[in-house]
Amino acid sequence: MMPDLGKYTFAVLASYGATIVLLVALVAVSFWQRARVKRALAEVEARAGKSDG
Amino acid sequence: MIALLLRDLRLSFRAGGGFGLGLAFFLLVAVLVPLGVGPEGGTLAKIAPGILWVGALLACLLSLDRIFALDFEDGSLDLLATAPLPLEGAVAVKAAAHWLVTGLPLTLASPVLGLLLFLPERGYLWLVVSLAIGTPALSIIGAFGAALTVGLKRGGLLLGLLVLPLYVPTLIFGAEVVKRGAAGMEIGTPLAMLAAITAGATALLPFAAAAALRINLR
Amino acid sequence: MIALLLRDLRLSFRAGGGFGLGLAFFLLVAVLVPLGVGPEGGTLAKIAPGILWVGALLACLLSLDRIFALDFEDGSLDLLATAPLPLEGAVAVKAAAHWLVTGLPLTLASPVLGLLLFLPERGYLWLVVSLAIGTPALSIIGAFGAALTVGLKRGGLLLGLLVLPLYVPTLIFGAEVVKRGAAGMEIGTPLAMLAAITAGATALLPFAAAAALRINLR
Amino acid sequence: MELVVSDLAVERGGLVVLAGVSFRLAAGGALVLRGPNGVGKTTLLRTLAGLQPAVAGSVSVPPESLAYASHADGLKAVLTVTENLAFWAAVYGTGAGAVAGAMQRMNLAALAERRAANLSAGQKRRLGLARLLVTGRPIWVLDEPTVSLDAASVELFAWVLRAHLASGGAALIATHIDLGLPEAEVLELAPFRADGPALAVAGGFDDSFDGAFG
Amino acid sequence: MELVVSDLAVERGGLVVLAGVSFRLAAGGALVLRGPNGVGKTTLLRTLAGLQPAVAGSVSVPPESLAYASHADGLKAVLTVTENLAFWAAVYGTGAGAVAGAMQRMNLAALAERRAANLSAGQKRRLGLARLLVTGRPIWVLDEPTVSLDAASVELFAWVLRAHLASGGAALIATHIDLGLPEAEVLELAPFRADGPALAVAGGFDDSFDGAFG
Amino acid sequence: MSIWEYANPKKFMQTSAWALPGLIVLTVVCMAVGLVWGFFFTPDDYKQGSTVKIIYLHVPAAMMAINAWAMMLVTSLIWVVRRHHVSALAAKAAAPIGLTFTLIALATGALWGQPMWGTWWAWDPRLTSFLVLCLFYLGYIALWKAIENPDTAADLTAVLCVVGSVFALLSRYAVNFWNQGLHQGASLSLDKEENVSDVFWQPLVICIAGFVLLFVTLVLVRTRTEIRARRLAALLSRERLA
Ligand code: HEM
Ligand SMILES: Nc1ncnc2c1ncn2[C@@H]1O[C@H](COP(=O)(O)OP(=O)(O)OP(=O)(O)O)[C@@H](O)[C@H]1O
Ligand SMILES: Nc1ncnc2c1ncn2[C@@H]1O[C@H](COP(=O)(O)OP(=O)(O)OP(=O)(O)O)[C@@H](O)[C@H]1O
Ligand SMILES: [Mg+2]
Ligand SMILES: [Mg+2]
Repeated sequence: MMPDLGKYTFAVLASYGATIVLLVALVAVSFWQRARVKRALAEVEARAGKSDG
Repeated sequence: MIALLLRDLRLSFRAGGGFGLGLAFFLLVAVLVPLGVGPEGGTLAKIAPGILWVGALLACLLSLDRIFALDFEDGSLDLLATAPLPLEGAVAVKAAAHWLVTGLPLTLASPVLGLLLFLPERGYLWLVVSLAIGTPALSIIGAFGAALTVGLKRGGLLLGLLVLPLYVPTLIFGAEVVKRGAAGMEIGTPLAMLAAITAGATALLPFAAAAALRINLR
Repeated sequence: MIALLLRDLRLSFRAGGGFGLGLAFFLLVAVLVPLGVGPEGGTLAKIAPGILWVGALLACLLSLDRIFALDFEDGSLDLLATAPLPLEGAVAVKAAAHWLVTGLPLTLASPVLGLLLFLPERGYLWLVVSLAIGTPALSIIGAFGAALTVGLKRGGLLLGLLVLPLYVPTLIFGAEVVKRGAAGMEIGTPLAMLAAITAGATALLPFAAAAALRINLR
Repeated sequence: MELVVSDLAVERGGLVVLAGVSFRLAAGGALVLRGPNGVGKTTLLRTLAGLQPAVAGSVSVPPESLAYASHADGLKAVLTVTENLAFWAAVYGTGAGAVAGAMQRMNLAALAERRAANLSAGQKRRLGLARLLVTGRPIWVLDEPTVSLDAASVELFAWVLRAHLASGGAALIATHIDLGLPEAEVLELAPFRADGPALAVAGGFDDSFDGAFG
Repeated sequence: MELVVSDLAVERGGLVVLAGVSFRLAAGGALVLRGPNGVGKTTLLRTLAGLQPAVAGSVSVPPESLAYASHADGLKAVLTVTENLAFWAAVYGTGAGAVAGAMQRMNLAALAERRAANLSAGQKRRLGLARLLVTGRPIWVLDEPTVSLDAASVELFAWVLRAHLASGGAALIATHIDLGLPEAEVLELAPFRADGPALAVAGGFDDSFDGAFG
Repeated sequence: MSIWEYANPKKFMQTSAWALPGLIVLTVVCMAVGLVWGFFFTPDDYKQGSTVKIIYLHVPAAMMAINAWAMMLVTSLIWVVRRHHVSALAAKAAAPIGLTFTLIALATGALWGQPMWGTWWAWDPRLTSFLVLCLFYLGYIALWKAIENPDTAADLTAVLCVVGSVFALLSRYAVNFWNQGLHQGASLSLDKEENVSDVFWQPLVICIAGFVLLFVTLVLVRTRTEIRARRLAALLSRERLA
């Protein structure tokens, strides 16, 4: 399954590892922020809606 | 005391980034020097310990005048001086806050910058160690300089002029540790001296700085 | 306009030394680097052009935040913006005042510092020429950065982060001129580029800086 | 030479604080703006001075006729009283005669060579007001001009102001203190306060997608 | 708990500005310092607060009993109202209850989460005064506390001050404005003004070689 | 119908909500296929050995790092000229993505350099200018963070972006004065003859597409978050007033 990377195993694996860590972190942060803001907004909109009507 | 520490930390986070910026400046020095000096690896490796220490020093310096100047301008320093808090303690705490937002992140990031300057491999450990031991001295000495110049607008350059000579011993011993470390030589003596400077400065300078502050507030 | 220039010059003389301090800082960098790097003449000669230019740049940077910050804090910037004076002109004049108290004395003093760093003889002329042509760009670019960060307390480090990347081309061309000059090579192209940057920055950046100021005052 | 403000709305921190403000200030007139702390007096004056854009409405004022004095005096601590004034005189092109006259009128002659840093709070304020005189501008826009002034100085200021009005000037003054100017009109700002959700920056981005979230 | 000042002389910029000032402020009392601009009120208060040494005379005050409020409010623009107060409460060891109480009493509750930078001049001042409440100190030393306050806020402040006096506190206040505190004593400082060259800092460096030049 | 309609936040929210699910699926598929193909099913290069596999990360990341800045420049200009809030927020949303791509390009480049050139880092023109780009991203993000008023921040960062772009180009030109550098020249050109062989090329193209899609998707998601955050701030301050 795992391809034989020869003497460059570290370089290749580290590259893929670093990339994936960074990308996952970016995606996670983006979606976490999205969820947080969405939730807070929903709360406030609900409050505003109640006080208006 | 803890309240003051927390306040100072919070202030530096709120106003333009705290951690990030001291670091960014250090990074910039490490980037600019090769840009100016040129790309040859051999030369860079030779000057790396010195440049990294000079960079750390300048990064500290650039944020020094904020230790007291902002508090002085908006009147909080007057209020702090009349508060039930020994001014010596306040100075020490403010220096500590300064170290936490400049010296510490700088120490942690230094290996990456060592990379940019082709620091020899054996040097990394000693770079980190020397910065960890030496940067507190930079903050406390800087706090003293900041206390001396607090009344003056545009004190920035004057502060630099006053403080940099005081930084010389720290710089020399710090850079020496890294240089010897990188060359695989014995590092005991400079390291001991560095530690002694930090210990001495931390023990004595808060008093001098508090005295200077009192005079400046008068 | 002339009144503004005179005022700014007078302010920097009164408040902590003007000329003297930019220079002193430059001097300190030139002294600290050999202390950090070690005393070998060969290495120092090689890095001299780069270090001198980096030193000039940092000396500029350290005094940048004063270009507008003080005026902002005490309310004179509001008053200047409502005065019958194009803000673009005010920016240009303030940058010029900054150059007169930092860039110019630094240029004049640079040969002495070249000596400290063992700059090869042929390099002195080009060191002075490149600084004379390049430092105005540093002041005007710096004024732009200062205008961006004027509203922010503790803007010092942020300013550094914003401005230093903008300084990169000036630094590279400037140091290149000195390096080539010292090596007896042809210096036409980098010198022309340096001049072009200064000319371009002087022509365009005051507008960007004035726009940034207006936004910050809003 | 007339300042006409019609249906003006001004904003601070992304929120409209005052709306529907209209008034007219003619040569020789003085208008005192009153209102509780935080109602938006400073914001209104800054908008008139052109430091920030209006949200709605219009301000019509002859070009180069306004002189604005804010909460802060804009003094340079290291310059002397004379130097501070001379700078503004040069900027406004009014010359050295104006400086001497202004110092005389604001009772600053004795302090002429004193650095601004060494003035007391009230003396600083007097110097800030003297700056208005050297601008030579007809319409003064003043934000709490008499803060820290003692009774004698307030009177002096009222007297200077009257002379300015008599010579065809006009003044718009935000203040909490009685200035001793019975002839001035008073505009109470509290009724123009724009609160309630309906008025968050009108037509601004923040409102342009009401309902976008279902 | 008494502040006793006897025969005090204070200097500013190397010159004695006031001399022979004596008064006594007991618990429950308020003393208003009056005097024209530049007479030396700020200098006197700073001396009492221990920020500068007296030239002559003595100040006797119980330790840790003074709270000083200067012209400047000492607010941190980037901290919120609550954070600003909480910091001083922590420094004076009075705790979070004091913060809430002070905000309530100075009518700041609605602004609790606002950054100090976004307050109007009068709101800032109210916050500066709220700081006094969180110090828990009995003797207040106030330099023009009501600058920029509107009428309602001045009244609020007078009311808070009265409560403070009633609870055994004391207050020393320099002001040009009527505070609406008829029960306060008034000390006019003008008679203590020390002018004339004879009074250049007595015993100071400048005097120690009088006559050295024949 | 003009393209500016999408500058209306309502329209933007609707359209992006409609497009996002498909985009997310497409992105995941493209990235997965490209990376798996690149990592598991390509041969080693005769010269570079297995390190060629790094190309599938390095090249797309480097390309997108530059393109992200270009996109920020365009949206900043739109904000300055036409004052469409969505475009300002899109620029803000794109910056951290661009920064991440820059970091990926730097990291993979460094890891690739160690076996190929015998050093993690060289002051090669292309590498250097990338480092400068990284600094621009940091400064841009720091400026957004430092300013409280969102419109002020949008204006100032837009000015910075425009001026910064000019200087970034200048530095790119300036560093060429040192030497030609160690770094590869362009190897992807439309001229088929000059291209690396198909075995490397095909997965690379898919990876590039994946990175482009990832960028677009993330920009949309983050812009939506920014719009909501603006709305949230407006509602909160209204509540405070009322
Ligand atoms: C930290 C180090 C490095 C950085 C910052 C860097 C940066 C870049 C950049 C900016 C590009 C251009 C992408 C584009 O727009 O086409 C690129 C492409 C490329 N890099 Fe690197 N690189 C680094 C190290 C390396 C190393 C060590 C190698 C291999 C030995 C390498 C091989 C390549 C190749 C083959 C391309 C594609 C060239 C093309 O098609 O244009 N890079 N890199
Ligand atoms: N960022 C912000 N968000 C919300 N409100 C703000 C912001 N900044 C300022 N404000 C509010 O705007 C209002 C107007 O302030 P302004 O300084 O114009 O008041 P003012 O009438 O001059 O008051 P004063 O008499 O105290 O000087 C104040 O209520 C202030 O709290
Ligand atoms: N360096 C100096 N040299 C000479 N006189 C000075 C110097 N610094 C300050 N003074 C003077 O000292 C006096 C006392 O100032 P102080 O600030 O105490 O006055 P104040 O009573 O608080 O006035 P205000 O009501 O205006 O606040 C002022 O007349 C001031 O001009
Ligand atoms: Mg106001
Ligand atoms: Mg006073």
